[in-house]
Amino acid sequence: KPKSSEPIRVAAAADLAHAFDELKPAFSAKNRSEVTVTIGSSGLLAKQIDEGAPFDLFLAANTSYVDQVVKAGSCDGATEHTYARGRLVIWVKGADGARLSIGALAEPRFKRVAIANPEHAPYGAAARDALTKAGLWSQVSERIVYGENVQQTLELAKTGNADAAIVGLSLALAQPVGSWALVDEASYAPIDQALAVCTHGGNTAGGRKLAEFLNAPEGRAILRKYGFLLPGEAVAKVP
Amino acid sequence: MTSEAGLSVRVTGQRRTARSHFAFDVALDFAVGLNVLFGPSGSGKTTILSTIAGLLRAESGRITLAGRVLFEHQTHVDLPPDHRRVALVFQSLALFPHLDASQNVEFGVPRSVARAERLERALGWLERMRVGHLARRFPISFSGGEAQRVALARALASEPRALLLDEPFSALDRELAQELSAELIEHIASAPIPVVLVTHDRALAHRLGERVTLLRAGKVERSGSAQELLPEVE
Amino acid sequence: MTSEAGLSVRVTGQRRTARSHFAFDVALDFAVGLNVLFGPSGSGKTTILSTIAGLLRAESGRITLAGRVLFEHQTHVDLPPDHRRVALVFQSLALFPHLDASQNVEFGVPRSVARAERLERALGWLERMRVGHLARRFPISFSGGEAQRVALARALASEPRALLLDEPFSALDRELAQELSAELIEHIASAPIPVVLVTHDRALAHRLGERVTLLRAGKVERSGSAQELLPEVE
Amino acid sequence: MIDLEPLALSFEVAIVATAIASALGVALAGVLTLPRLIGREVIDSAITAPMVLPPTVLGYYLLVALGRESAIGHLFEALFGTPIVFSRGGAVVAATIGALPLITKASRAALESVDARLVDAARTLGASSLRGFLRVSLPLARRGIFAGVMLGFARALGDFGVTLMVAGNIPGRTRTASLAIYDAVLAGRDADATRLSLIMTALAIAVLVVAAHLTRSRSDDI
Amino acid sequence: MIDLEPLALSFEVAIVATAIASALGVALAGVLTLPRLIGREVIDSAITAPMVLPPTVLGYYLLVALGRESAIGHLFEALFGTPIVFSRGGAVVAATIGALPLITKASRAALESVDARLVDAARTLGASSLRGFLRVSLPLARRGIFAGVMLGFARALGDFGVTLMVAGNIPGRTRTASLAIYDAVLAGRDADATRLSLIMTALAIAVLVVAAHLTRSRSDDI
Ligand SMILES: Nc1ncnc2c1ncn2[C@@H]1O[C@H](COP(=O)(O)OP(=O)(O)OP(=O)(O)O)[C@@H](O)[C@H]1O
Ligand SMILES: Nc1ncnc2c1ncn2[C@@H]1O[C@H](COP(=O)(O)OP(=O)(O)OP(=O)(O)O)[C@@H](O)[C@H]1O
Ligand SMILES: [Mg+2]
Ligand SMILES: [Mg+2]
Repeated sequence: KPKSSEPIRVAAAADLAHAFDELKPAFSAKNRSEVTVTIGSSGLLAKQIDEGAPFDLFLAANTSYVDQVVKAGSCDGATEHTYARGRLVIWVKGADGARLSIGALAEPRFKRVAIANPEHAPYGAAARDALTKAGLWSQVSERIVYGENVQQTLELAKTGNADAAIVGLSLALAQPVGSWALVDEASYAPIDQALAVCTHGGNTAGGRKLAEFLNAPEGRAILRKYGFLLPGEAVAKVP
Repeated sequence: MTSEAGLSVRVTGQRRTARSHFAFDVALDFAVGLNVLFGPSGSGKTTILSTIAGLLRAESGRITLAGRVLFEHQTHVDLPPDHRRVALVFQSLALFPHLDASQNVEFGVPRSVARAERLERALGWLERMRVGHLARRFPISFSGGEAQRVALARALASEPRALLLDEPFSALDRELAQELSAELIEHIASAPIPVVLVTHDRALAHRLGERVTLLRAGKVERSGSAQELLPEVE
Repeated sequence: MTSEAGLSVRVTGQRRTARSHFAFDVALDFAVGLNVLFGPSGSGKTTILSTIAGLLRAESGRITLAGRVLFEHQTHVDLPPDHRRVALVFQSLALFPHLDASQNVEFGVPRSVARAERLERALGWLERMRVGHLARRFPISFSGGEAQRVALARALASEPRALLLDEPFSALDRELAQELSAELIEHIASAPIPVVLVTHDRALAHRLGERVTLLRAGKVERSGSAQELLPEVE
Repeated sequence: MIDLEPLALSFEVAIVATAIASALGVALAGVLTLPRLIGREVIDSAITAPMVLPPTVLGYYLLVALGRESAIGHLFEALFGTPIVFSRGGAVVAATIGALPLITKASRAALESVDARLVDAARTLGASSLRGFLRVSLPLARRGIFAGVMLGFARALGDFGVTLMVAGNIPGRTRTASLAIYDAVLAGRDADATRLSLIMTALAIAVLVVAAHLTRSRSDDI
Repeated sequence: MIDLEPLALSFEVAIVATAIASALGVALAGVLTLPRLIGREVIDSAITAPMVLPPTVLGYYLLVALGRESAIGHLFEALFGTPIVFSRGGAVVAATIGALPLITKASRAALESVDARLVDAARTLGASSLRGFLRVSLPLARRGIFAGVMLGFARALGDFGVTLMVAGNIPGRTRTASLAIYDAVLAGRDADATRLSLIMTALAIAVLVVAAHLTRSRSDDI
């Protein structure tokens, strides 16, 4: 029973933090409903949704966590779809990042390379894939330090304690400092991010509306601006 | 030979730590009025008072007070201290450091007494022990003799059915000791209960003790009048 | 009239809490040997001993021991207790509960004594105080008189230049008190230091005190021999 | 402008949780000093044990235990009509669990250090063992208990992981200052995070200092 | 098969951290009981204050303070040739910071509860104030101190957020059990997480119980 007074509660993956700064007001301007966002690790959010967390919309950083909550009956399988595809970058604190390739990470000047934990962070798994594909994994793995999510991973490099970080483009774009280079998209499995409308929140209808908004031109434009690839679009140039 | 209202103590027991052991085995009859318990250091005086008060458990025997059984090994009767109505002035005094003198004494006043009256009574007892002026002060600032008197007031205020005093005047000068023992005797006259007084002071024993028991190494050595038992007083 | 080796105390001071106030102003000269400090409960005996030991700070005046200045208000001299070499047997004894009797006494033995010898000495002092058998036991299991004797042993073991005893025999029977005071006198003979003994026991004062000082309300009332000052002993 | 709502919520939750944990912790500590208790150290350690788990994981287990599909969760929802998880109640539970071992262990140590003779004296004066506990042991153990309570309060105020899982990080409802600071970091609003951290720390110090002075002036009298 | 390396590392780090935090905390507590100290409560509260921050955020500030671009980090790297962050040393620092306030506050309360007359007695027997502290105050405060140390140990063992930031999560090097459990939960290896959590909890309880019995049997003698 959706109440119009209830805000639309969104659980969103960490790489969406910055995009939502813009998505929220854009959506609210059109729909006169309030949106509140809880940013977190998709894995933890999925577990909470399974336990009845009152979210109307779940935007994960991959597809499997959404599969999980749908299977558990906490979200509506009919609404599940990919809303964006994340892109991997190598980020360094200095200004010389634009020309970096993944191969460069083998150089000894990269004493510490930060990636998100590949065990559970989608960008981490992609980073490992890319390093493996480049034949560097065994060489570099000694120098890897794991962050729990992309944001923390970036923090390690931003504070100068890691010499490079492999993170999402969305994050790199939001940094006032540093420079980055895209990682070849053929070198890792696509980071498809799925969403689903969930049932334990008080405003399922609002969740649906927001999901639609993300798929509409205005929403897509914002996601694109923050570095995501969109379903049905070819690999585009980086803005 | 104990009167109906007296305190009869027939117990054995021991105190032990990993490194020591002390056994006692006594038969004592304390009649209403003053009874002096006399004995060298370490003979078990404090131990026996604690056993009567229920702070130490005897191993066998029986303790009765005015016909009421406080402890009986055979029938597994062992009243907790708060049900015995036996007040004990500790050798170490054991004043409550977080309560002022009047609160210390009030702690002893029976809960059956109306709240408003409790403080009255506490102050009354402090006055009788010549420490009325300490009412609002905390024990840390009491002199040795002052503390002793507050402890006495607290015990008396609890309206006990038996009163056990472990060297209650040891830190008092002679005049004061005499005044207070007079107060004590007056109190016993009005509320006839057995009072057991542990003391090393022969003069005091003579003055107070019609009945003296001599303890040695956890056993009763003799009992009788002060004249009989402690003749060699100066 | 103080001898070179004596303890001279000319101080004023006060103790106060939010709710009380006690002022003292005394001029005392304790010669080598036994000095008795006598006075009613609350007259300031403990206070003065604490001031001499450096546990309380006087407000004005001067304390010297064997010519050495322990405290002087004018020159801002105020030696900390551990530099005064004044041993104090507390009325409350203050035995260390976490140390056994021998360790308690050993604590007092000067650090200059070789480690191996310290225990020897401690045991020796316990023997002299008739509590050698308590050596390995902890204070919680001592009787009142036993604790008092361990505290005495501890003070004596510290080889003080002055010894302050606050009712050290109050929990002892007469025989024991006599034995121990004899030990004490023997000790003073071998190590000539001033000893200040606070007591309420007139008989003891008579036996021990060539020099008695009578304190009242924080002031010296009189001083002289026991015969002069305390004639009315039984 | 900085959003002060999470701060207010944090203090609200921490105060309630500290109150609950204090009552519970002191009672538990009292039980742990009972003379004939069996398994004393095991019980005590079991109360401390949750501290060794990563808070988010502890929170996850709690979420499952208190969740809407658990027995406790069902009971609670039946009684109060609203689930305990993802609510302020959940945040209070989380903070309480963080504070409890600190208060319990500190209180137990303080209670055990109280001179047994004073409790004995109370008993001979007619006090039941409960009265002896309340009127003698407790006030004499107050320093240690108070130290535990202050630690518990700080811990409750700072709880992150357990709150995150059990209460969720729901803006306006369960977003405590701790979560808001973390959020700011995640969103790259580093200045906000630092500002909120500083305010939080300063406020906590102020509260702790005032509390210490309030409790101390009482005992200075003595 | 479960990987026991993180467990061993956790205990190693926690033991070292507890030792450091105990020495530091007891010393700090001693300073906090000095009679003429100015700003006593402010210092005490400042030591407690880090508890109110979310651990990852506290860890972030520490990472900045100790990091390779900080003065401390430079100094450390110059001295030891290796940065302190992302090392076991970093994990020890993280765990120490978690344990410190617990030990300090519990110790201070216990030290303040020691009967001042006993310290006075020690002084008149020729003990310096330091010797009085070490030989009289400390042993008499042992229950409270020990409670603080045990809390500190549990806290050190369970540290997650600060360790994560300062030590990184490097398998075989700085991946403590706490991190490993968290990883397992997030990776959906719930059975692994539960197993490791149970082992961790059981071991912690065992250590706490044994430690309690060891310290208690000493004082039972008395
Ligand atoms: N907890 C205990 N464990 C072992 N022995 C103890 C314990 N308490 C006391 N004792 C011993 O029991 C004996 C009797 O002690 P008690 O305190 O009853 O003596 P007392 O007659 O009161 O002596 P005093 O006149 O010196 O106070 C003493 O030898 C004492 O050492
Ligand atoms: N800390 C304190 N603050 C205020 N007054 C105090 C303090 N300590 C003691 N007094 C008061 O100072 C006076 C002297 O105390 P002191 O302990 O020196 O007496 P005393 O001569 O040793 O007595 P007693 O023979 O009873 O031990 C007493 O009236 C006491 O109440
Ligand atoms: Mg006795
Ligand atoms: Mg005195």
